[in-house]
Amino acid sequence: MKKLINDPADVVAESLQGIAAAHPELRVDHTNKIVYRADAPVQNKVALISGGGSGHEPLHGGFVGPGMLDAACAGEVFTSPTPDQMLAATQGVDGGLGVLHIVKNYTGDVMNFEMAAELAAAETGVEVVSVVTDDDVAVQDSLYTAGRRGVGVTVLVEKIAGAAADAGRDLAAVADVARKVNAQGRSMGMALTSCTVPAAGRPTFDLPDDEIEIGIGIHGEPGRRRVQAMPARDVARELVEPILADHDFTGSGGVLAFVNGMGGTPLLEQYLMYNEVAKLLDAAGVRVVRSLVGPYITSLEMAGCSVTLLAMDDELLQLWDAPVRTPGMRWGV
Amino acid sequence: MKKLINDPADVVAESLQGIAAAHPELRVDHTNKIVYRADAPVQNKVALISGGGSGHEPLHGGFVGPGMLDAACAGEVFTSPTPDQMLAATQGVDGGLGVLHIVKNYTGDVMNFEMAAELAAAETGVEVVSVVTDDDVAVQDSLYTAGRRGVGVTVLVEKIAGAAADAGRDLAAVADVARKVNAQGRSMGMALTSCTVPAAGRPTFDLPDDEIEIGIGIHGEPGRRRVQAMPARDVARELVEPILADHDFTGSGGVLAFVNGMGGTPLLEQYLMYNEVAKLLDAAGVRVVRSLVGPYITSLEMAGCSVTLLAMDDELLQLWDAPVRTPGMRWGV
Amino acid sequence: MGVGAADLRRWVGAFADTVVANEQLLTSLDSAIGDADHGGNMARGMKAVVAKLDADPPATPAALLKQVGMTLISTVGGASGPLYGTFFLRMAQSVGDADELDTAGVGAALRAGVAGVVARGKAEAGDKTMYDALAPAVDAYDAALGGGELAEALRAAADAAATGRDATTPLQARKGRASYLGERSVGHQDPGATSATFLIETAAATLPAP
Amino acid sequence: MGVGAADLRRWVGAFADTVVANEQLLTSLDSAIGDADHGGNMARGMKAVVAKLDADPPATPAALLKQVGMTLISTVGGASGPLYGTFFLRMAQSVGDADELDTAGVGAALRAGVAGVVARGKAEAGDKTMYDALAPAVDAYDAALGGGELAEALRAAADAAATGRDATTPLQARKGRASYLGERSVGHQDPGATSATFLIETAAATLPAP
Ligand SMILES: Nc1ncnc2c1ncn2[C@@H]1O[C@H](COP(=O)(O)OP(=O)(O)O)[C@@H](O)[C@H]1O
Ligand SMILES: Nc1ncnc2c1ncn2[C@@H]1O[C@H](COP(=O)(O)OP(=O)(O)O)[C@@H](O)[C@H]1O
Ligand SMILES: [Mg+2]
Ligand SMILES: [Mg+2]
Ligand SMILES: [Mg+2]
Ligand SMILES: [Mg+2]
Repeated sequence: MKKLINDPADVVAESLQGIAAAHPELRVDHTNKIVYRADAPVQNKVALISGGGSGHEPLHGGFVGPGMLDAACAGEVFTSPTPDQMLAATQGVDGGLGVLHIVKNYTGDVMNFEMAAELAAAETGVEVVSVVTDDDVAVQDSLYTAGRRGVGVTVLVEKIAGAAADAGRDLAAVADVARKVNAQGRSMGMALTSCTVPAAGRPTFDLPDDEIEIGIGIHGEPGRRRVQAMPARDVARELVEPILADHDFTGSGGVLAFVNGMGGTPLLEQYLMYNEVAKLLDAAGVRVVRSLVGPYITSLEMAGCSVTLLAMDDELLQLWDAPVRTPGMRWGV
Repeated sequence: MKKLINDPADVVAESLQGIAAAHPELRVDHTNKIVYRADAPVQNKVALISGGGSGHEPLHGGFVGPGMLDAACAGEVFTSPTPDQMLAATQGVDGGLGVLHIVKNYTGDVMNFEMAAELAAAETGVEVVSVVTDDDVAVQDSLYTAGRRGVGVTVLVEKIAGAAADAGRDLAAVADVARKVNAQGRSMGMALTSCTVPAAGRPTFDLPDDEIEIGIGIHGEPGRRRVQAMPARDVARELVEPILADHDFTGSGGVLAFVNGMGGTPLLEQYLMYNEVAKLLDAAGVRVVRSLVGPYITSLEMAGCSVTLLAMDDELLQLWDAPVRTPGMRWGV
Repeated sequence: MGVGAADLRRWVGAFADTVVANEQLLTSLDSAIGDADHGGNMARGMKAVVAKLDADPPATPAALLKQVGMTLISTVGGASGPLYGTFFLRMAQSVGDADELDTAGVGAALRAGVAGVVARGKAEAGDKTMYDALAPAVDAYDAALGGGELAEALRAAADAAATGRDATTPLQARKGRASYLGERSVGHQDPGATSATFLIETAAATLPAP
Repeated sequence: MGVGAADLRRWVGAFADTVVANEQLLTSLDSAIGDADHGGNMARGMKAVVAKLDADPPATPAALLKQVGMTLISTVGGASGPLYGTFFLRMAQSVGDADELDTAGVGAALRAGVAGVVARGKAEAGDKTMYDALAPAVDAYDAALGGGELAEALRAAADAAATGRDATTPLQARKGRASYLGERSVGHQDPGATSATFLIETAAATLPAP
């Protein structure tokens, strides 16, 4: 394992020190590993927090700022943060109108955020509503499983719900739009290579030089299927078809098409993939009204990509286009 | 070699198709492989073009837009574009006040841009001034060599000269500020892994699991020295010390500190590196007034990073902070 | 002579040592069907637990078990943090203000702990989780209790946990991260069932008066 | 019987074939001390040249050489595009409107081409570039010219190019991308000197009347 780190145990703490040093517009609580916007708590605005294991950067710390998150809790690499962190963040961002917890659907994240919400209810007066993202069509959904993973749509939920909060909506309404984005969004990912968790010291899985994993998540977990390497146009089909089979995206509002790099794939290839995805959507009668291409929710240095589609309407378009000012996503300000 | 591509020969063309599909605010000339801002030529503004081999994305195509480049020419992977492309771009962006060519100092880039400028002078009425960036302290500079490579500072030149053009300065003045940025900027890079040129099909160099390359450029070329892998704090020293030895950055204007990911290194590690760099600068009495962390000038999927310092003053600060609206760098609009 | 705070401290210490010694094993099991962090998670948590107990040694079983649970919840994260944390918190509730636990009391506390795991994680038998080691362990404990001996009951529990752990290998996961793998989760031993077996095995090795 | 457009066409075709057949070799030489694209660059350019010449066959030596030079300039990029492009453009200028070149004419054209490479690239002997193959080649050509035979002169030129190419191996590069490597460029054969040797070798094989 070769990485730009010192001791594997210090990776998250030292990276947060770098964020603090590079971003005067953010404030970092190093004890609790929380990235706040510097002016938190913002009064009279619903506050949004998220958090999860580290290694997905810019998600979530890079999405803290006006128009998006008020704070993000950083766990160890690929390990959900703890309830203490989430509780501290909840108290630190509440501006009187309550706090939305944006939780990716992983057992650990869900349980830790649940405990944080219980503690918030028991120990503070802060109103908390949680929204769980579960957009990964690679995973079979059933009452008897852990359900689908939260992946790419989380980025879109954070942006759009952040805009709704900025627009003055109340906590229930902000949660509603977050749930709507999750309900109308679907994702599917693939990997060319594994990533290496610093503390583990070697790749999570071994992938021969002529094979790829289809249906991966964002934690270096193996995918649903291992198949022969294939051209980008076939990879695009492997990702887009299950998404289109799972949800109708031909509505008149069109879609936001999001091609996400997993961390180790060059932007050159991400745009090439976007080209393939756009062609498939066109052929399927899906109209693209907004697009996003880049490494927004990553899995350390994993090579690969994911595709997320979100069915849009006027409300979502307006919230998507609203100003946002974070290290990882910025426009309009 | 596993990549998200179809035929290696089509990588650049297909990636440009993706850029065109994803960015309505850009216009792509697919024949000449040129990315233009959609409203080019902008009248009564000095125009800026750059270009170079592909594989460094977002540089240069991702830096086309208001406040930065008017157009970018894409060569094959790691291969300078041709004079035809540069001439077409020059004519396509000229708004009557002439065109600045921003050229990274590589024999190929310099010769091709030179020929383009000769053609522009011979065949068109467009006034062209070229500025060559050569900020890489890893390379010995001498009259009898090809001189230093242009690396990280190119990003800063494009941003700052773009702002100067937006502010209404004339061609000579825009070229002056571009040269000033280059003169006051220094960079140094390192690699943990090689990249793989798609047409070559295998890594440009082999690096054992316990060795790293110090003093690399952005084309997968081997570095000046191969050394044992070392902690991030020592890597930071290897990069910062030669920069500080080469130029005085202790001036009262402070510096812009730029930690750049080479393409395959997670953002988590880039911020960790930034933390190490910031500590070294602090210890050396160098004051950081602006910072930039992220993959801005990459080398395909190479893991590694580079550090660029730019000595700032009020003029450069103001131009740096001016609005910019490109896919790869955006603020203020 | 029942089980007091010092005995529980010995147990927790032994569990911490075992987890730390087996960090690589747990992580590599988690690499196969998860995200390669279970060893790190448990080692980080149990080191913190030991440090906390050393810094501020609780006097009663309940205080000690609560301290362990709280520390795990606030230092582990992931799925195992809340699950193991809840396990110890529910044990703490179960023992009340007793200074010593008799064999039945230990059994009740373990059963309460396992109920906490279920309350938190909703796992059922055969889901391929730590529950598949823990549930047979408490059943075997209770079944062996007729004999009256703590050592015997814990030995039966540890054996049952190990058997339950081994039985996770052919299962297809329905809970936790391994469930994302669908059929590909078959053929791998569950990491949480493995650490849970260490938990019961170290109890068997340390709780009976030495 | 001098060298006409058809002979030059044969030369360019043979050079294209050799470059395409040796694309991997040129790229792997460029991997060691450059950026792994010299094979791709030359193959792309020479394929475009052949396609162009086939689509629109020039009638005169000058037209043909100019066509080759222009196509290389507009399709290769990198360092080799302008350098090889200029080489052929300067050859075209040198031959003027002659329909056939005699042995001296060929020599003058080659020398003009090499002068173009120097004008564009400023390389000097020993810089470890294509110039280190080309310069000895034209010198050897002129020296052999006393004999009067084109075949003989070109054979001498090709041998000198190969010797010059081989002599680049121990050199430390002072021009082009390899110069960034400093001492680490020592011990590797220059890719451009290698392709330039193909250029002269294919001339020797094709230009003398068959
Ligand atoms: N719902 C659940 N109920 C009981 N145990 C579970 C549940 N989900 C996961 N686990 C256990 O947690 C273990 C994984 O823990 P760990 O790797 O530390 O957390 P994470 O899955 O968040 O990375 C699994 O091997 C499994 O035994
Ligand atoms: N200034 C120069 N003069 C002559 N030849 C040069 C010069 N610079 C580079 N070359 C030649 O170009 C070759 C590399 O060509 P190529 O790989 O196609 O371009 P690039 O270096 O831009 O990637 C080198 O091996 C060398 O022979
Ligand atoms: Mg985890
Ligand atoms: Mg090149
Ligand atoms: Mg895990
Ligand atoms: Mg090259």
